[in-house]
Amino acid sequence: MLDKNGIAQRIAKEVKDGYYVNLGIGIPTLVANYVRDDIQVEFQSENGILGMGPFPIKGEEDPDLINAGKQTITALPGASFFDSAMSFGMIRGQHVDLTILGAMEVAQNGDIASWKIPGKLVKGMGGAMDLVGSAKNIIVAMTHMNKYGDSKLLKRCNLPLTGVQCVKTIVTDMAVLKVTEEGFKLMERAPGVSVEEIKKATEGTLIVEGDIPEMKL
Amino acid sequence: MLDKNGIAQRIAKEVKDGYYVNLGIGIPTLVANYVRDDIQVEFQSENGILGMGPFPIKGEEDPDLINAGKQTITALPGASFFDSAMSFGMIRGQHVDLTILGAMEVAQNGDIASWKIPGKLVKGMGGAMDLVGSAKNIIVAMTHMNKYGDSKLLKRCNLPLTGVQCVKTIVTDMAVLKVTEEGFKLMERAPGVSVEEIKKATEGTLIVEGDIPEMKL
Amino acid sequence: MIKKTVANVEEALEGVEDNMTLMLGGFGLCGIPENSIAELVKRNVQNLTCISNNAGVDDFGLGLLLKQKQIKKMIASYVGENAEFERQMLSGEMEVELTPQGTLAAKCQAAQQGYPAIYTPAGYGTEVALNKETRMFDGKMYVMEHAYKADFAFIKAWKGDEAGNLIFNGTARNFNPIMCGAAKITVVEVEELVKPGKLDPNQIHIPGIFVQRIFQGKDYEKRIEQLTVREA
Amino acid sequence: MIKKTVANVEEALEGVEDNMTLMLGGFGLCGIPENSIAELVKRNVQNLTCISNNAGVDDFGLGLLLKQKQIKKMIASYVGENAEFERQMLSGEMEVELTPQGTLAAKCQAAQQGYPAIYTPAGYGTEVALNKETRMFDGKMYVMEHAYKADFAFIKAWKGDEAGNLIFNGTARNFNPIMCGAAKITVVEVEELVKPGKLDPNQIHIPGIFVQRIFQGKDYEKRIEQLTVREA
Repeated sequence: MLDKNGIAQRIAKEVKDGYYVNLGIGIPTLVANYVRDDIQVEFQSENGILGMGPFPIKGEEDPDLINAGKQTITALPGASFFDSAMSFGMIRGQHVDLTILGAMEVAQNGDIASWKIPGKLVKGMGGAMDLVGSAKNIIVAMTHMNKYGDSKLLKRCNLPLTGVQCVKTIVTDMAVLKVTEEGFKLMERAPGVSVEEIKKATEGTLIVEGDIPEMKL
Repeated sequence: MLDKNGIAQRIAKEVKDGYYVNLGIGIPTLVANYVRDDIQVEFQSENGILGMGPFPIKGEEDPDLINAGKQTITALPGASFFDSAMSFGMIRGQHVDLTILGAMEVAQNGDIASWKIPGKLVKGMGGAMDLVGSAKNIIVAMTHMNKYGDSKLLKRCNLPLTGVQCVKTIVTDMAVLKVTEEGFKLMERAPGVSVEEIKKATEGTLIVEGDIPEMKL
Repeated sequence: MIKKTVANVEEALEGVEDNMTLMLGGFGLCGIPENSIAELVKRNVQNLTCISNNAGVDDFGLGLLLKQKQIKKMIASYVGENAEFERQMLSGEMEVELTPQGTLAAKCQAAQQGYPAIYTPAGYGTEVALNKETRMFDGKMYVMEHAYKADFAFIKAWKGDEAGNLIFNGTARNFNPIMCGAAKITVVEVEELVKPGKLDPNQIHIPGIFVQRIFQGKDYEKRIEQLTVREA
Repeated sequence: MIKKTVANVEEALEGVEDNMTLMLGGFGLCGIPENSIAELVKRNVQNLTCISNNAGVDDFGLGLLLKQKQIKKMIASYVGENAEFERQMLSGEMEVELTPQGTLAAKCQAAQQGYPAIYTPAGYGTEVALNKETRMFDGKMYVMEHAYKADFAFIKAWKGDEAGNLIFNGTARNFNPIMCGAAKITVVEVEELVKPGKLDPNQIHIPGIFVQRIFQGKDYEKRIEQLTVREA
């Protein structure tokens, strides 16, 4: 089983040379720490920056320079600032190559639920609906099961949707899976996790073809 | 009868304090010369400048600084440059208070034809359709009759339209007229021009109520 | 040049009344119109509809209006991190309309630019699209969203000149430029108000035509919501 | 940082082929991509559809492509001042689609920003709206216009950095920023190409994400179409 950093580390391998990437809050934010430094990548934060750098050194934080999680950040050489319409124009226009975000549930048709638990507090969708509605390539980073031990990879989502038929890849603490027309296709196992364990943890249709390799991190 | 400068001079009186004004090519361009200098006015040119100033002094022309007529211009203090989408956003969003443009024909319902003579060369509408489609207040500057002596103030336009039911005021070499539901309402006569002469020169319905004062320039 | 300066925040907010719809710039607490919000609190105008990406925190930003129960309806994309907001929403004292962030931005910009409506894929197939017109273009489904209408927009810029030309700083830009001119009256507070000609006309983010009133703000707190630092 | 620099105009135009649709920035002869146009002439690619506000003059700008009869179809708002253009249009050698200037701008920007279509009042009730969908919003009629699709966009900027960030100068900005990212491949020529970090990130007109290739242009003529001066 992977921890949060392990999931981030595995996802980082999906980040290719020349990619503009939008990272969601939580595990996705950690992905930046693991991207190879011999490739050219730029991070976009939807509140209005391209070329986002690491957190600032203490004392150098700037209240006018934050990311979509409201954290203080820095700007790298070659960065640019822009307004929120332009920012979502980049997203809607599919200029951003990859979106990595968390989820509460993913369905085997690629539907995603990530913003609302009815009857509980609603914090809002922020930019998630725009991101999943537009992105060419969406990777979901999440645990395979919720804290009650229920699968988060489902036949159909139970929670209100964030977007429909949009998720391409899911990286969990147990596996890497692709969304296909037939269901979740198991691509890789987390170190020490068996196919059987993944099957048990997956409520949706799981497609297992041939030997499933263990992830290389 | 007014000459071009006279028409421009009369129209200049319609330019009020605090107005953003778009001036078309030809007579409208001359309006800027006659606007009172004790009021605050800014000129917009739809290729992308607000706060347009006079033509440059010889030797100070800048190829990167032109107006919509492709003439070299200057920028006044407080000016700004912007792209064509933003420029027409100002126009479409009705932030520009007044549009002054030329026309080949105006109909008594406010239709305007100004861009095309079928069978003859078509130069294109440029920004005219956007301007007349959006502006809150449109003044047409033109001669009352064309070079063949035909009226340009018509019951219905014969030429292809630039916009429908949009012209509010027409200032010609003979008169000032308002477009009303009943027809062209005669407001003022040019110096030395009689109501009879205007009637004869107007093909559309002309409404004459009471004494028609002579223009004050 | 058309002068847009007003003497102070009191003059800037003249005409703000109960039941109005307000747009407020800012993302989180970054780039919020602190002076105008303080004046709205002072005037205690009631039954406001507020369009803003976030609703502040308990004791800052729009949270100050919430505390006084001045907001009847909140239109936002994210409202977490605010206990009083939560309370008023759950108790039904306040109506909340959640809108995807990009849709919110697009609806403001549409109002500014004179587009009556736009099409976005955001929210298609979700409850956000309920009772909204949807339409396919090139095999992809879109939701039609109408431009917002507001009475006042309250904007925070970094620098501005007397003609109303604005420059924003860093990610404090966010919703501020696109709300300018999206309301009947746009009120801008700036950290630095300069004479016309002092700003490079090539570097104006928002031309003064979209601004009705501008004033020099003061006492900016610029609170940081999530101070995050790394080891040197 | 993602590097977008290419060595020269030849490399910048790699992949341009017959029958393609091209967008070209500029208004009149102001802010046109002189180097790219020269290379298009040299390559003598045929049957092009060109989207550009104007069509140049007889011996400059797009007029150079017209002279070689490389343009099959021209989409523009204003095509005056060009005798060869006139000849080809009247003889039917070239197809011409006239589009209002603001609509042209909106259709480019829509492509850039991922809007499939927009609504504009421009052209309603005129022949421009023939066979187009129209619709009333708030009592006013609008025409639906679809986003443009193009293979290449050729852009002229003033300054740019290796990451593709762009700054335009004066009214040479015009259609250039809004065509960036509106085609599959956006090629930018700049008067001054600088290292990343040399441009203020707050003052970028177009972020590099909308640019695929950037190169240092040369030998700019920057011809003035209507030199107009006043007495000193």
